[in-house]
Amino acid sequence: MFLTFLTFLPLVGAIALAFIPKEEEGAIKQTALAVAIADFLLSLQLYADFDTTTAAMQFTMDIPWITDWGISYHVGLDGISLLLYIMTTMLTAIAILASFGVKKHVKEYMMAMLALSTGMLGVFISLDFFLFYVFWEFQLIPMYLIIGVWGGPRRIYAAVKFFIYTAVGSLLMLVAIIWMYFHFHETVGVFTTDIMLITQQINLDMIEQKWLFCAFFLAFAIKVPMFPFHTWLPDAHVEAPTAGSVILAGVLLKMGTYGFLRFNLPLFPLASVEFLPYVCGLAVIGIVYGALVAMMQEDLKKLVAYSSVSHLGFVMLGIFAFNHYGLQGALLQNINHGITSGALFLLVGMIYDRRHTRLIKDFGGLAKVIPVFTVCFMIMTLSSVGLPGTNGFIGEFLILLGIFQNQMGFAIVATSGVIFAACYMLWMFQRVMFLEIKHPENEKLTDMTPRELCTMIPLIIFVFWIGFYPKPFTKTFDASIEHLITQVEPKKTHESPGGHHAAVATPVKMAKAEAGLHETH
Amino acid sequence: MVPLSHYLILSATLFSIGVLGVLIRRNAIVVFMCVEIMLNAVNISLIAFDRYLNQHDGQIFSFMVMCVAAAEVSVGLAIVISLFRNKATVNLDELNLMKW
Amino acid sequence: MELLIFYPLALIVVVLAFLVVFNKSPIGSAVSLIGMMLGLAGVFVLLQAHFLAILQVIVYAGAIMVLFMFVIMLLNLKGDDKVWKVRERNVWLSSFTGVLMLGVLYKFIDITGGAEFNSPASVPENFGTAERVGTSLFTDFVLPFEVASILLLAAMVGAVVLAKSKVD
Amino acid sequence: MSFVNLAFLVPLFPLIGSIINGFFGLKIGKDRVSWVACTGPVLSFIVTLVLFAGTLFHTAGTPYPEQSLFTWISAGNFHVDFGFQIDPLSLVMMMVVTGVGSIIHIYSIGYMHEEYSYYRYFAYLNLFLFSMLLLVMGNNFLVMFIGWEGVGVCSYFLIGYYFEKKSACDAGVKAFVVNRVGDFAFLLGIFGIFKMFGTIDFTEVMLAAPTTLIYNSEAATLITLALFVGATGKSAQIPLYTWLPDAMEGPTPVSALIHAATMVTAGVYMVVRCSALFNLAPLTMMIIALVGGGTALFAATIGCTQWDIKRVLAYSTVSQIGYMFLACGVGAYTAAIFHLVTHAFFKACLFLGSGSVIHGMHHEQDIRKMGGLKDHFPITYVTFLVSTIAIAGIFPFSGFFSKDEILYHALMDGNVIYWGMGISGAFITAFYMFRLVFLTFHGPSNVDPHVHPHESPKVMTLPLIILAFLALTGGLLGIPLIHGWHILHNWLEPVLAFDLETALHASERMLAEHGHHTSFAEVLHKAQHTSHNIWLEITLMVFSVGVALAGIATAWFFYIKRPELPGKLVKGQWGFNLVENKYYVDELYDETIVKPIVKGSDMLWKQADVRGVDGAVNGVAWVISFLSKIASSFQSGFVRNYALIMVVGFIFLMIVSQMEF
Repeated sequence: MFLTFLTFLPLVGAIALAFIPKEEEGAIKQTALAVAIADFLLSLQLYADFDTTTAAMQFTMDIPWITDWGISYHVGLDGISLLLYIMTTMLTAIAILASFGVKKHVKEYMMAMLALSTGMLGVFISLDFFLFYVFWEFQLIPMYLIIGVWGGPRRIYAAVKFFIYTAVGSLLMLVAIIWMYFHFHETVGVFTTDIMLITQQINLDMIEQKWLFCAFFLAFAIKVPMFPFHTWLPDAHVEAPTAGSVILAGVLLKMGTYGFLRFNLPLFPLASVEFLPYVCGLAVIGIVYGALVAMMQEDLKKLVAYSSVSHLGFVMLGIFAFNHYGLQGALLQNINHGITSGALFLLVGMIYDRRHTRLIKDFGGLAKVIPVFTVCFMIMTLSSVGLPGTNGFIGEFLILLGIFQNQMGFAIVATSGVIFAACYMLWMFQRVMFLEIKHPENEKLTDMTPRELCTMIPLIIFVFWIGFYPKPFTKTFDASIEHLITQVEPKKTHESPGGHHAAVATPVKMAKAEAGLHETH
Repeated sequence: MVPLSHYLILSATLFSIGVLGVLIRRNAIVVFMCVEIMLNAVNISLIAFDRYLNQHDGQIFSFMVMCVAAAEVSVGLAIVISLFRNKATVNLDELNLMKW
Repeated sequence: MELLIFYPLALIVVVLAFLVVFNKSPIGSAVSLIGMMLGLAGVFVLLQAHFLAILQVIVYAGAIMVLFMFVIMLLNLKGDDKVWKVRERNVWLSSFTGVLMLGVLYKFIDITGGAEFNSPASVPENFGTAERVGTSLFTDFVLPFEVASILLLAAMVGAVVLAKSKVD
Repeated sequence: MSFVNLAFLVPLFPLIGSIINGFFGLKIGKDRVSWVACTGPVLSFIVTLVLFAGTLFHTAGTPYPEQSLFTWISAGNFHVDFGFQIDPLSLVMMMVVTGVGSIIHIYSIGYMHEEYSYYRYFAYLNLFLFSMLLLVMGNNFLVMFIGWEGVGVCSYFLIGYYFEKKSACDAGVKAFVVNRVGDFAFLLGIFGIFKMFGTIDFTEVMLAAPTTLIYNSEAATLITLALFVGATGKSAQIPLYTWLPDAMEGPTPVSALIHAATMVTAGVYMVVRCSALFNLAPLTMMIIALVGGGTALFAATIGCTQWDIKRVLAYSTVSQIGYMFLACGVGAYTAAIFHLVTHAFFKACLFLGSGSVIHGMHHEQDIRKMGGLKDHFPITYVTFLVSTIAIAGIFPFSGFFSKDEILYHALMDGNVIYWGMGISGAFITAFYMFRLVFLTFHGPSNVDPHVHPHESPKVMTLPLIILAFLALTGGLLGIPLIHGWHILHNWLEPVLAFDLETALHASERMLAEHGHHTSFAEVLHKAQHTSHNIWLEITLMVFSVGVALAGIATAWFFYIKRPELPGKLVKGQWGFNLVENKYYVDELYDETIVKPIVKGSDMLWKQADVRGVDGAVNGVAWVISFLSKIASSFQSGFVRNYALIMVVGFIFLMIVSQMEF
């Protein structure tokens, strides 16, 4: 019950905002912020009484909704979606706080943000195909409005492109859901769209699994943006307002990876194993391609957008490593990317608000003028580059460790992505922050206002907290990862090479003979 | 006895002429006349079948066709008149308000 | 023997129909249409549908054609119809379609032209008379009759409204 | 075991110092900033001494104490805790880092005095010490990796300290990226180790090495090679050394601390720490020795042609580290550490000496504009001279002992080629170091008039004196010939002991399991028979001192007796131009790696992304709009067209209805 309340609180807030007259923008902003912060603080309660030992769904609630089709309002959280849920509420609060600078249609803006928040939260908690699809499409609309109305010059093109890209992807998914719905009825005999039930009882042979996997893959690959489907991301980011970019980068991209974890892996294990090399190949291309292209961008936001393509390439690699380290790294990298790229977009938004330009060549030598901003920007750049001691490193290390165990070739190419990440981030940082001031306008830049600072402080705390002590975050994943591996593992046709670390009692885990390394060559 | 096929051939010919007239002529009035020809052609075949199958449905049906024809002509000509009053032309090519 | 009557009649009807289509002045085509209508009435008589033949003469040749003549007079269309200068592409296309239509219809006809239709069924005495048509009209086809009346009413109202108000 | 709990204090003090300076630097004024900055390293040095004393009474045989603060990452069977390892090797490094670090901190109070963002410099310097200590004290590969990259970032900050200068920023980025290339290989090494051993804790890995890795197997070679490439990235060896000379853009104390004493030696420390792994991979050892010797010779030749005082010292650092890797390559790890320690002393002294010269000459670094500064910088001159003699390897000085030991082992354990490279490197080192001394301090003073050089203040000369003293007496740590007097060897023995015999037998057993029986008897035989005769060692010593003196003599002859000779001799020689332009290595890297990547990614973006993928997406949109344009043409507004379409449709239907499917 508490979970549903939490999910729909922002929507209620949005509706409440409707009653406030348009003129009192101050009141609108305060209430929106209050609702978002309340939602975040309450969601911490979820973390408090989350039981990390079981992989079963918690805080569940299951009411029959459309009975004659077997559709029920079934919601719940588990290790995979808990932290994503809390991160969504946090980023919404930060985004709303960061969007106090919005001038036109403030009321509609705040309502769109809150409605978007409910949409996103709904996606993470829904355990019913129908409900999932409703939320999946619902969260598109506010995002489309945010980009389309409050965006930059080419916002219409970007918003339409974003909307159609995602919608087309999800249509195929809908077809797959419906097919499964009827297939489930034939084989098991009962009409239901409950994800948990279907995951346990459905039995699909290899060909069916392959087709369904491809359908779901397309929908989530567009959302993740994996390599060939990523072109909507730079446009959407460049045109979206700051808060829109933060939410887009922080949460919307995670729905793709969440989808893989919730649907593709458990439902179609044989196909997942079968398509492993192709997906890893695409992910690795995404990493290197994203990094290389990011190097040459003139627009700051586009650069960060392409870096997101690269980071999420890592996450996909982690997911398809099929071992504990890879998956844990992927889940952690999900959170890290939300924090780091969210913060980077906030920072870019700040200098955009002051200079109304995002082109790197318009900046230079800001370090002397705005020192506090420089420190925050440097921390976030290093976190994005994956410096040990920051959150980026833990996620990337675990992912690369995981993928190295069974797909050595991909690991080597992916690790090279680390070098490119350093190149483009630091080169960008140098052109923006260091060197002498070329444009006179840069001298008069004001440093970060207290409001902007307190959007950044929680993110910086998280960067170092996850960097040095990730335990409280990773312990929520363990049970769900074990459960997920058992779902994918036993049905595997061939034993994954290299996975022979018998957890021997002796302190030294004896990996029998170096044949292991031979095999993977 | 005149075999049925003759009547049908006559009806088909008339119908084709009517269609031809509708497609070629650009004068609204003449187009209406051609439509009338088509309707009459239909009547022939209706009654021919009626006669050969010894039923009376065909005749009732052609009776109905006549009603429709009458209604159609009256409304059609009313339209043509109002169009003429408005645009002083009956030439169909100039009446392309419906262009997308 | 009836064939002797049927062939000239059919010929006249077809020629008049052609005249309607390819006549320069609307008046000419109107008159030839009237002739065609009367020809058709003859054909109906041949088919022993007497009531309908008369109806044809009264309704078609009489009422509708009078309406046509009236409208032509009203709009005093001289024969300025530029039918012959119509775009070449269009004429050839339309005539080709017309011929195509004819071919298709003849195809249909020889399908239905089977042997069983050659000898017409014997027809009771009062086949085409008003009394038989009237009885069937008011027994089996009452509903269509009423609907036809509503249709005519609607047409009348439509015509009056259209012709009255100035369409701007 | 109680003293180990103090271990976390050593890195903690510099961290606190850097945080205080970093956030409150401007507010608390320069003096307090310098106090806060210097107390950090000094306190760490004291705690290190306490730990050193504690380990002295360590009972042999028992494993060295480890302090683990908390479990850092745990995923499945991968457990990493954030812990420190206090054993002789890490203690030696800690003492060098904190000792030389504190001296350099004191020195930089004087050197950086008039800088505006004084606090930022000290914040980064303390942060550097913190990461270096993490690197040295970490008890598993991951904590070492934090220090490893932390040190890279701090060097990026410090090189780019004068961030107005484009050359400084470029040098910073270059340093970080090249280090990152090394870290890429280091990461792969760590993954390989975890794949083979299932753990990345030093003690566990080193203990399990002989019974897991098969001698000279592909796995062992690959892992150790990856680790070594990581080390070359950090310690600026042949392939990845180009960043070090450019790193001279940073302030001089930074060069002294980072690019002489501590950071660049991290690679050597890592190789020595994983000596158990490297001993099992003879192929990698050979590569290390070759790369080390090659770099020593290669960098030394470039050193002869440089005119910037700091660049000469930078190339000399690259060359000296080449010696250390040469030592590791032949298995003489103690010699490598010994040379590391002595090198830290005299190279730091040289850099600080050059710093005081530059400071005195108001940031003039080109030795062509110096000369005859002997009387202007009395203390700097003496200390500089002492260190130069030490680095040249003349008898009583520390350089002689450490370099000679490396040369001896290179000949005995390695082969003549290694020794040849080493000895010729020694000759060239002596030549260019004394060339530097003669050009700056002796000879005609071509200092331009309005610069009047003055001796640096006490706070700068005192560290110089201490370091010169250490350079002089450093040799006592490893007196050769007399058995048992090699203090460092006895101190490091428990850590570096490696029983080759059991390792070979274990490998044979493992290979037997896999069916192919090989015997490593001959490898064992070769390793054991090297006898240790005194006379050969003495002759080698005499010979190396002779070579050093010859180097000094040629330098004296070229730059004091006949100063015009060098200019005339090498005027048009293409060989000289080649060497002077640093063998065009930088340009080579630019052309073969940097430019293709830049051009490639630009092409990738413009063509593949904008035209390719985006093109496809917009293409689909265009096709649909094109089709709709055709469809809309039917809506021509002419009634006749509609009629025509209807009739055609009707005919089509009739035809279709007749077709028999």
